Amino acid sequence: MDFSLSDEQVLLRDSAERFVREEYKLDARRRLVAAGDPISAEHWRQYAELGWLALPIPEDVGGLGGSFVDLMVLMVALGSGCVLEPYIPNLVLCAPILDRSPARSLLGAVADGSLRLALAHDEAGDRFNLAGPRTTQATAAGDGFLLTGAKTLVLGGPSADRFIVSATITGEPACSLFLVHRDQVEDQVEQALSRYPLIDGTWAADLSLSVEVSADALIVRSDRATALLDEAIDRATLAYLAEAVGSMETCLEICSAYLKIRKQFGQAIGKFQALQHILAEMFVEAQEARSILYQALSQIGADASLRRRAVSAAKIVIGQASQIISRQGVQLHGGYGVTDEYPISHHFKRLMVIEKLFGDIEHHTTRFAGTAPGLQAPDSSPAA
Amino acid sequence: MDFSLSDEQVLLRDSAERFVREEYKLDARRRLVAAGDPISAEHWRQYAELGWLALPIPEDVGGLGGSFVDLMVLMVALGSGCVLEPYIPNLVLCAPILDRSPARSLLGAVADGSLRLALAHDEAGDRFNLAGPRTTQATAAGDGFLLTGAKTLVLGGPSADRFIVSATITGEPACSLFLVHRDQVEDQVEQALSRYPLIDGTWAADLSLSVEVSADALIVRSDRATALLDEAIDRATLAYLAEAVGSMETCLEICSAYLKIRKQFGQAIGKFQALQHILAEMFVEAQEARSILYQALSQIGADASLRRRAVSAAKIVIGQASQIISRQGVQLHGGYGVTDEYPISHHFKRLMVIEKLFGDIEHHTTRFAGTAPGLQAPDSSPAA
Amino acid sequence: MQLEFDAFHQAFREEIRAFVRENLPPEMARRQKQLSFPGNRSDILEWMRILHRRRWSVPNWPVEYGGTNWTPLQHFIFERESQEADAPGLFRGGTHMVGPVIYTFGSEDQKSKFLPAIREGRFSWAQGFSEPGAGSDLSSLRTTALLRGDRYVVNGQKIWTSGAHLSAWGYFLVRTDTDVKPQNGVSLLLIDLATPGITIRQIPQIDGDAHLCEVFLENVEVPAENLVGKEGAGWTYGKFLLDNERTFSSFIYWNIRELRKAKEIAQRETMDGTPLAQLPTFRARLAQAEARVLALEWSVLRVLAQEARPHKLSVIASALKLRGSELQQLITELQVDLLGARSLRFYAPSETEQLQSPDDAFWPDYVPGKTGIALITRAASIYGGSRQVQRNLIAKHAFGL
Amino acid sequence: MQLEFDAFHQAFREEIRAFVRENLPPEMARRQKQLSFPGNRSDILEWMRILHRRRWSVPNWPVEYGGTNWTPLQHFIFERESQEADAPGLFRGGTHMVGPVIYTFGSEDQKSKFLPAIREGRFSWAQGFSEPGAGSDLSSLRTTALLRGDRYVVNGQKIWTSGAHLSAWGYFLVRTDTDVKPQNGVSLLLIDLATPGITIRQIPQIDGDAHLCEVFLENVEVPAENLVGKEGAGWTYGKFLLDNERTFSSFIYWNIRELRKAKEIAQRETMDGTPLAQLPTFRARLAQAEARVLALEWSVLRVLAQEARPHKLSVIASALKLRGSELQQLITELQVDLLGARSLRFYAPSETEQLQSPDDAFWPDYVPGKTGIALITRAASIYGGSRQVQRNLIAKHAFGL
Repeated sequence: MDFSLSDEQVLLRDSAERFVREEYKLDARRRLVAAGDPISAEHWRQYAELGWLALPIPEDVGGLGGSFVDLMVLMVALGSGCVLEPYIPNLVLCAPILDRSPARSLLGAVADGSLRLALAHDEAGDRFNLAGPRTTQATAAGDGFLLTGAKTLVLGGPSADRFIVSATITGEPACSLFLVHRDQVEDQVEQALSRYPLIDGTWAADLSLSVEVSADALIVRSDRATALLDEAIDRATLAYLAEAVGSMETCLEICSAYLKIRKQFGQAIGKFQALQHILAEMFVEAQEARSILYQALSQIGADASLRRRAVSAAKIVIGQASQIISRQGVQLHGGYGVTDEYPISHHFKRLMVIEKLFGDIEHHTTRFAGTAPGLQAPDSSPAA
Repeated sequence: MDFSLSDEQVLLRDSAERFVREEYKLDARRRLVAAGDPISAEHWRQYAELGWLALPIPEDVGGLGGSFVDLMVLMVALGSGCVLEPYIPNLVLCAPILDRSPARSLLGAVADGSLRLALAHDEAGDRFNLAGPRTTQATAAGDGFLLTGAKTLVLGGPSADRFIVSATITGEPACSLFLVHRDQVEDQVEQALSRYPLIDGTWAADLSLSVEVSADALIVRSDRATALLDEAIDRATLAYLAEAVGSMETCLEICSAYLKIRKQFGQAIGKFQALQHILAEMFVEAQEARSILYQALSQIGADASLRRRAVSAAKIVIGQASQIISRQGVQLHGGYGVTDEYPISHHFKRLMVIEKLFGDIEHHTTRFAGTAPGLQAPDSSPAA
Repeated sequence: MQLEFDAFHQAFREEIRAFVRENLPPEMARRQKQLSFPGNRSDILEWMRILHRRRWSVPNWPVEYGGTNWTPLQHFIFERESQEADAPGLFRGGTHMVGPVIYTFGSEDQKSKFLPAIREGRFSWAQGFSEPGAGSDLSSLRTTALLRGDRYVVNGQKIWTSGAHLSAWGYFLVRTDTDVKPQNGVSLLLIDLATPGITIRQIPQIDGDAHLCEVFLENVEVPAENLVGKEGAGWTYGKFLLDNERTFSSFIYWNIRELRKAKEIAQRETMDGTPLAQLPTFRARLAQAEARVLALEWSVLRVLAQEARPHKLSVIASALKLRGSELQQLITELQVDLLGARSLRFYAPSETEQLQSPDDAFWPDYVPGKTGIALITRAASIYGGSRQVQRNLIAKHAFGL
Repeated sequence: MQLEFDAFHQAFREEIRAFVRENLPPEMARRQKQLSFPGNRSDILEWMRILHRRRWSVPNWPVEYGGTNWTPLQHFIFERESQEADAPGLFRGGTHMVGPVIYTFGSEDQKSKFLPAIREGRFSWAQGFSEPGAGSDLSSLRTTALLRGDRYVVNGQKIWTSGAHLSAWGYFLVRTDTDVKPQNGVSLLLIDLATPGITIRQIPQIDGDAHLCEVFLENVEVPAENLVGKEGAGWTYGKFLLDNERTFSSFIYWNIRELRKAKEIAQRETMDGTPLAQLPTFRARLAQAEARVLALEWSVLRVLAQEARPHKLSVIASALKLRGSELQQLITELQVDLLGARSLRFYAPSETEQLQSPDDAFWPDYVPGKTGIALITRAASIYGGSRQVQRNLIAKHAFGL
């Protein structure tokens, strides 16, 4: 086993850390959020220039063919800045689906930053059960389909040019995936796209669909769509968890620095043993978070059941670590912790978003238990 | 509302505190446990002399007709000494059942200490579901019944003269209660009574039953037995919880004193803020424990559903407080905490026993949820 | 022992219920339910006016100043029933903080000038105690007020002054004598916030709101008659004011109400068609929260009924604050967890207040407001003596450590 | 990055599995499973003899002294597979504590006298470090050893000397020079526990066992050749010895094995006929424990694979100790909770070891032993640097606080 980074990975990490230093100082981040723009075009251009948009895309369609470990290195570094760009919705959630579809030639445009994607999959009543049947319908219409339904929490939706929409073709047991132009969506219904910020300053949208699309909009048929979605969502989940690890490690630095600077009762508050012990516990949590991330990375290419188990374990451990670190991080800051003017509150909200996206601790505990050896239905083997 | 004790209750408390001071110093308690005797006859005699055995028994059969609050006052005080005598199994679990049976005239002998009782109710597979059907059978035999089955965790069983045995009369939907002489049990099967200590030094027994009893051994028929048992067990549970409150408050005193005496790195360890904060949290837990005890006391005479709800709430809060106080209490003592030679380990085990008897936190959480407003099956009223 | 409300208090409870039922405007209750914290100032002022008509707007005051002479349990019942019905609450800065100081220590002029205004809900008060660099350590106050003729000239900076931007007046702890020990030399001044030299900056918060303020005071001239009581006794008045209600910091009424809302969400939100209230894990969390809230309620009752205790009342107050703030956080986290990913949408405070549809497929009326409250509730274990400070106090005063 | 075991290590795992399968006596495994901690001394010595035949009894030693030259991951695999199969483990006092000190710093005589005995599992060693009044504070050692001719005369008292009553020899930290700074003047002595003047008292424990001992030394004469290395360097050797295995305090193998047992109980115990493993609340607790154990396992692997880290290894060791002991407690609490009221019966250690029936209606074989382990595991966050000491160390060495 070897946990060291390759030279290329070190360069990648350094470039991302430099980006965060230069573009994501607290004031800059606050200005970006206040601007109310669902994406910074300038930043997206930099993502493209730095090769990050090409990173996970196959070489034959204009990408760099990076590994998932490469992606993790990037996400940990970007997590330290709580970046706002919809990198994961585009590159981890959508790109791999496109890659295994007739539309994969579009990936070149994704890699150069000229095309942005979003996955429109969540529906009302899902509560994390993203593998359930879709109420959005695809009915035959002319040579193509009429898509009707409503989608919510479309991450990166407000800045997407095209949507990958999941919908059930009449008579089929599972959903299929359709590639739909944003214009098509917006042209056909008033306020078809309703956008809103999330608490961390990133953006999502609800889609109200009543769209006629041509036959070639169908990019993944129901026989493959659910497994493909499942994999894409697991990989996106893990990428977010890598961000969370970067964010948490940064929280430790922020808090440690604050404890040394802030004075009360005539001394640096870092002299108080009770606060030292809180920081020490946060350290343990952060260490365990990175460890379980590696564990999940080791299984991300494995069979679906092993992959699901590994990602759920990471979601549990990192979710619990996030809660402890972000809550105690605010507590260590006293009143300043609940202002927007100190970075800890930004990490707090980013970590809360990651904790809940694609299944919370509760959801993944249930999923993990379902695959844990020794928690299956009873057998007749002797125990203890 | 008024939480003050009457003059009589103050006397009762003082007498119990004196008993604990005189009879339950740590060394004395350790000697009692080491002696391996399921009861101290001398102590039981004192219980009788002090009027404690008469306390909850009605006046017309030789008791003092004390209230449940009186009982609570006694139990809190005895809890501070982790007393070993089977007071609750006799006086709170069994006496009230006898009181509502044709055998209530025996209560005089209970009150004067000459007769001891134990409830033989638990069976294999119960896991706290004490209202479930009994596998112990009562079949007609001659003028009476033949009782066959096996009972476990009969509290105070090794020192009991008679057992109240629950058993299902053939063809009846619920269990009935039989009063059985110890001799009858022991005469009919080899090793019918298997006795063992619990971790806190109190005693229990398993019974292997194959006993013929006369018709008048049937003291409570199935139409009343389950409700009567349910009430007796709730009241016994609450009496144990009162003991737990006394024990926890004593833990605070023990720990506070230890933190002042024990020195490390050149100063009393009570100077360390981290340890101060642990003790402060224990204080909060102990306060909440006593509060929920009062809450349950206010409902102990109420309808079954209110009573059950109140007792379960107390079991949850006091159970969680017990865990925190006993675990942190040991932690504050360092290595000495896990020896038998410091009182904290005795409280630790007593609190653990109380936490698990008659349903653990998990069990009572389920029971409490079943009665909580707003957790019932969905209705159509508008929410939030 | 008497462990139940007597007939008098039971009748009183019915009286309060009937009053609230008949007088609380439904729209006001709806807004308050959505906001959780008394966010809408005009609702609070209006509700105080309604209460004032019944002479209940300052129930904690002596009868001579328009109060009620209620027993502690009557206050308990009034607060509990009001919050149960989603009434907006009182402007406690006036009714529970500065008001009692004024009628206890203030001059007759101050009484006649300020008490009616508080009683009738004419405006709200801001509290100028904390300063930057002195969060939990009030003895290091640096804002000065130097007497120049018949006016104090005030210079300095206050922070965490909640609602200063919407308040007409503030009560400020200031240093009037810099030559004595830090805890002496502090006085309590009433300051008209419209006085020249005062600048108020709203601090942007984690929840997107900005009601916590910084107040900058630059050569602010305050008439000497606005000094409360004696110069140098401000520390005493400040403690009197903060100590005035030992049980408030338990947030018991708030916790009861927010737990009810959590259960309502659990009935509305489903997983695979089953209400979350029926899922064992959420049921267990809700039930355990309820048991703990019940314990806290009885802890409050013990204080109100003046149970004889071996510990100082301040120690009990610290314990109530610790558990109360812990439960505030636990319950709002539970609300957010019940909402799942829906909790992630940001709602500005102004959006939260708007009427939402109970039937919206994605964003029904119980969604907006919850996450913002959960975020700002992180402060519950910080303000008014942080969790760490409360633990220090218990260790010191309960155990002599 | 290479996040999987390579072919070499996978093959090694098979080799270990096969060896254990073929050589571990079933009765020994059964006893060990019931005991959880290596309680049966003759089983450990016998197992060491079995391992010695394969040259695996001191795998961590250099080949020249009978060790193996394994990679860190091979050690990991060896430990994990051995515990997975309920093998009794090694006498670590000899193999991992004093052994490495002797072959690194000891004389040739000491090496030839002691190393073979350790390697062949001839007896166990006791550790005489802690003293009453110096729990987490080793610098205040007061046991003295004064050189008189060719013998040290030792006087003092040690505490928490696990298994002293069953051990033939002990390694003791003693003060050989009282005139220098406390951390100097300390030496490491090997002492035959049969020497006159030694009294051993077993301390009765919370679990009914008594393997923790007090050792009283009164004019105990120890040959000067039993001094390890140099006089006054005992502190260095002591730290060397305790630092020898950074990952051991995670108890990772133990945690994995005990969690497996918890799951087995959850399959056997039922509620209303349903195995507890199928109840959502227990499932969730078991699953979350498993996820955390998995994280800890990877934390250990990161150390073994020598990942470059910004922090000192001692800081990582503290973190492993904290989480490892927390999980020991969490998992044993879970076992006890699964057993319900059955956990309350007291089993003396001697009863625990006896064969129990798997089919006993009340007391099947998985009951005895569990509660005793849960009780004594409260010490996991105390010995070897308490939870509080570990947190102090992290604050200091990771953050400079």
